[in-house]
Amino acid sequence: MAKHTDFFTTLAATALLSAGLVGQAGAQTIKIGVNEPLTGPFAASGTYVVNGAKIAADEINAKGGVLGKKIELIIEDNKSNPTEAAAVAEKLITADKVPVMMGAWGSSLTLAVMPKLMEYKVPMVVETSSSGKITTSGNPYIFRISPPSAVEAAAFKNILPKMSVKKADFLVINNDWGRGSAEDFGKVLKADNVQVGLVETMDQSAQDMSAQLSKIKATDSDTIMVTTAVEQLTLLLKQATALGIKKQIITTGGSQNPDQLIDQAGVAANGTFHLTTFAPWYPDDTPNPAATKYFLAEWKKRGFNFAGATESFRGYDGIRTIAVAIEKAGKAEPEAITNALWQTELMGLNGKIKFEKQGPAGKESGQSMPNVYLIKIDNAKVILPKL
Amino acid sequence: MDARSTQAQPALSIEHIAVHFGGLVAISDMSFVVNEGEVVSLIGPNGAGKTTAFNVITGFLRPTQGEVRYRGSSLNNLKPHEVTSLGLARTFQRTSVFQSVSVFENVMIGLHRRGRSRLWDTLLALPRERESERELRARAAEILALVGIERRSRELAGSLAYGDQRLLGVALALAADPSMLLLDEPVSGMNATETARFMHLLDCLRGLGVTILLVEHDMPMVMGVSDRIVVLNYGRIIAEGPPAAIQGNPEVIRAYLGQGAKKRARD
Amino acid sequence: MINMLILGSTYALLGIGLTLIFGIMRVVNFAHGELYAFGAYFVYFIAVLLGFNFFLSLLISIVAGGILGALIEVILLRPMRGADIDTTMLIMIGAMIVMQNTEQYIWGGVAKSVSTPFPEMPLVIGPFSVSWLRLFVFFAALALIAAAYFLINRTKLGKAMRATFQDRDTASLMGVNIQAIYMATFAIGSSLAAAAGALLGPVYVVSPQMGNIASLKAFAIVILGGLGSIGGATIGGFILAFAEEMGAGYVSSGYRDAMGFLLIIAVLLFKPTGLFARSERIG
Amino acid sequence: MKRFLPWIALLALTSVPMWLKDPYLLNAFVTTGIFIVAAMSLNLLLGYTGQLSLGHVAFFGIGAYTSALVSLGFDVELVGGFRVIHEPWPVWLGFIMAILVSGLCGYIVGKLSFRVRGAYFVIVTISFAEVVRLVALNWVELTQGPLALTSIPPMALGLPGLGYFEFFSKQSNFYLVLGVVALSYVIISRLVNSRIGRAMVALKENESLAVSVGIDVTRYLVLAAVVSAGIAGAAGSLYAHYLKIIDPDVFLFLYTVTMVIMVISGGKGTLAGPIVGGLIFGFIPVVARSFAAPEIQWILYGLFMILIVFVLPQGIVPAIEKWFGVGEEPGVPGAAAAKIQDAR
Repeated sequence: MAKHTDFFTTLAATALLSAGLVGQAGAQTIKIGVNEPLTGPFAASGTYVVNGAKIAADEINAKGGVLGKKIELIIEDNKSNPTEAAAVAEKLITADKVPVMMGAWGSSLTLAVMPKLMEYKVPMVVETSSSGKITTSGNPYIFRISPPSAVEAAAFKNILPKMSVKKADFLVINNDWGRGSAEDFGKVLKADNVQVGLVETMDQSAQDMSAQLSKIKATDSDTIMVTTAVEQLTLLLKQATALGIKKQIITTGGSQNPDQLIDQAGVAANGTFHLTTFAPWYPDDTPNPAATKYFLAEWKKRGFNFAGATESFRGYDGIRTIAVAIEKAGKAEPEAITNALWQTELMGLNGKIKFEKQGPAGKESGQSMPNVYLIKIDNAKVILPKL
Repeated sequence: MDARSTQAQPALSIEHIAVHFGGLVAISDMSFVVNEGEVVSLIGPNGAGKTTAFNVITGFLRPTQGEVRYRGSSLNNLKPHEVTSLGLARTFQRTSVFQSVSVFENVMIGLHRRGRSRLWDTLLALPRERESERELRARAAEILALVGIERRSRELAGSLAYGDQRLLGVALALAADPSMLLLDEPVSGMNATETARFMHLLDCLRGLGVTILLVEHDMPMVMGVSDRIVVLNYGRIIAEGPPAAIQGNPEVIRAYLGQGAKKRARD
Repeated sequence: MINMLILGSTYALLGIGLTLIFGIMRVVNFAHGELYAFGAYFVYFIAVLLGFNFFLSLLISIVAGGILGALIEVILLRPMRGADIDTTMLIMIGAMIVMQNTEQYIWGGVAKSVSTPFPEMPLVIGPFSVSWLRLFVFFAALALIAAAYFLINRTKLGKAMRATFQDRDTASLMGVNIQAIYMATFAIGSSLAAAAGALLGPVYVVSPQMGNIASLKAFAIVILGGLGSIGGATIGGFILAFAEEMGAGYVSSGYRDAMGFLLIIAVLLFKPTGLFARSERIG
Repeated sequence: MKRFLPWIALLALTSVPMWLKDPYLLNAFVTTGIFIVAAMSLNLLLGYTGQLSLGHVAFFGIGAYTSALVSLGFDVELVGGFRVIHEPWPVWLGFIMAILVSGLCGYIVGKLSFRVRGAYFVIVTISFAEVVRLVALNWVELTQGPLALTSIPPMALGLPGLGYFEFFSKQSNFYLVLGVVALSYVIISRLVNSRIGRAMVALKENESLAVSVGIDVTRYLVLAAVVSAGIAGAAGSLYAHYLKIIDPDVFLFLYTVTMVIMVISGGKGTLAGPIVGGLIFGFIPVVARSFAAPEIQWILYGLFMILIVFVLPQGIVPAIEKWFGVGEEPGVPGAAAAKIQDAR
């Protein structure tokens, strides 16, 4: 597990002896803070990301590390809770003295960390969060490698004409991600003269979506656009089948995890389309086949289930991005790394990682534009439909 | 407290009260009067409706029909605390004190209505708050002295001897500054000495002009203190009159036959 | 509509367990949802990991739920007998936190799914279609509800339980072993929750978070039916399912889960003892 | 001696930022302090009137949202096309509004829900909190729903002639929170040591008897609910302006549980209880984080909760008082030993 600050040191600190004792002596390693949900509702995803990050760290260290030093991940659990996410950032920056961080999975978690970045001027690579606000609120320490829904929707614009969609209903998870997707994809659809029907939401913890699905079943639309995490998606596909829904289902968001769907939803997953940013089923078709193969082999070697790869690759890419930036900066200091991130360029598992400026002038955040793929599940197999 | 004035002026009047619980008739058409300064006892076998009558008078129960009036004003739609504000205070059969609070604090709670401080006085600690508290403390000490448990004032009410708890219950009722007291089996469970002490207290209260309505099973005591007795059986009044008349009333004797053994049990 | 009945039957199972525990023991059982999750995980464990027969696994997890319930009662609740309702409630909240995170520690946060011997294609009758598994769940839940009724109304244990519910002191005087009754009550309540979990686990997925929402729903059901009323809990389960479906269908799916709570507030304001409670004094 | 204890404690806490330079621990002090304020408000209801509200986080969250929205401004269309546009106000006004709006909600909830008691009351309050959470989640136009309210300005005080002071640094926030804790302490202590407090204790102990000495039960319950909700709203406002982002997660049930365990472990119905319990349960996660895996941290938290209730059902403060033989000051009885049956 994560390397934790020595128990007695912190105990001493909490016993209010002196803060001076907490400082870590000697910089034998370069620390990278990882702020992820390891308990609570997002625990599964957070754990996947952390596992991916560990693969990256081990790979980098095996090749000699960065700037001649090994990198060390300081992994902390933000308990799927914004207050904790902010506290964790505070701890990573001030107690562990990390010069750069990766986090914090969910958008509200990331948003809670952002004021801390401003306060301490420490950069953070955002690996999963999709809220538009993250890169548009004028925080120059944010570098995002995951696509916000607007980017995904823009990529979908090119695919859309090749599919037969006349009218679509939306069924999205009731959080920033789902609502953001419904909005951005809605715009794209309308621009292409596709009618948008119902926009239904489902609670994050909901297990039974039959009511929403029944409502959608009764409309004259031909397509359902779905945005949610894989667990809920599994249930949703099963329930849609049980209700006898024959409409075309397209999911967005890139963490649908088709393998888990095939495994758990069975025949219900057949014929569904998924927009994803990483296609591990066809390593040769990914932008960086060598890295993809290495990552997948390592993932398998560590005994993780293949299905987790579609979430965890973000952690892998995030840490690799940070490592490249540190190398470029020449020193493990926040300011140098922030500047270096702007120059960082590497081939990630889902395309080129290069940060473009977004948000108010003078304090722009970085946003990388990954590839987006459309895949289809056919007879329990993932295929890249040639459209 | 009121001086003892005109003898036969009615203080409390119960007019054709009936109480039904679903199909069960607890009280059917009950009427009687308690005059100012009088000590009246309400007796009857278990289940006769005595405590129900108490609950109706003090606003804990709404009567199905009929009216209760105190000094001319109807009590029918009043909440219990509003009834208390009119000067009627009661004690309870079983738990009659605030157990985990000190004896002194018990009486301070009882003095609630006499406090003059408002919310703002309290929050801003204005002089009126301190003045009011000082007055209440003095009054609490007086009341404890009156019922004779002033030496116990720092103890927890729950740790008092049973008899003292009953006395504290009366002190609590007195703290509400009543012109009329309703006592629900005040001496049940007391030994002879305690009962004697209690009867003395009742005499004192009567001397202060407090009207008293008593529910009690202890016949010698009832006969000793009452001016008049009202006898209930199966929810209706079967006899009414001075102690001597009640003692010889054949219907009363019949009602009590066979009930002797169970007399002490609660109803 | 069919879906509503199916949902309602499992809600009723959850509710009956909780209401039994509250009615007889006066314990507000916040760990109820965790017993539900336990049932689901147990089925996953023996049916998927150990490869037992699906139906046998269901039975075993119901029994296991009962045993776990009995243990909780003996370890956590028995020493606190006589404590007020807040105290035991806090203990159960503590137990809830411990159980939920133990599940996550053992099984990880990734949701598990349980495969069943039922065909995946639904049964189609005219315009309606329903999955075989859900149909099975519905009848199994009904059978369990019937069993609970039989237990409470027709057996000696049930009689003692009812006596304890009416008046603990009197029951104790009549020779009812209160300790044993409490343990049995908690065990039965727990096994009903575990049964609901075991039945729904294969329908949905099994995850450490599944208990949270189940606890809240169980409370809603019990309040609707009146605390301590078994018949009430049964009907309450169906009412909640109905309200949710209606709420999602006609108001807005975002407010689906609010329906149950609004219903609770409304019921308590207009009929504080619940819709079907025997007249029980509050206080 | 006992009279000076609060002052000594206040002095000791005032000195903390002078020697504690670790921002992480200071941050833990600030967030813990905010929850202590909320726990103190809960104690007024739970400890003094004996009503357990498990929906207390609703008032905390309403305070947070009110304060954030007042200082950020909003533009919503209500039913019937009626449009409400609100320009941003100074932050301290947001703080005041948070107290007022939460207090008002406390009044409404109190008026409606004090018809029921005990377990029923608990569940009504939980339901209320859930409904408020779902409204915050779904009324996207006002609250931005799950998209969260961001860029909430830090707390600021404008003093005429003296200029504008922003509570940005951790030190200043520490003193701000400490100030609110002290103020809440004074308000609650004056309240419970007065005739109002005695009325509350009376109705907790024995409602029928309280009524019979002329105490208007509903009035005092509602009063307690209003004050309690107002203080919880103040805590929520502090939270919003310190964290600078809020989303419907401020209504997490876990936050209520945190408040309740702070009160119970410290000693319900004692003034110092929520503070002592708050410091302990505020710092358990901090200590646990240093040596335990994430799930284990939670398991320890839960076990510690059970343990405290087992070993010290009355709470820490009453236990210490008993140990040192210090009596409670009049009017502040320790947690009730036994629940007393209704006299009817």
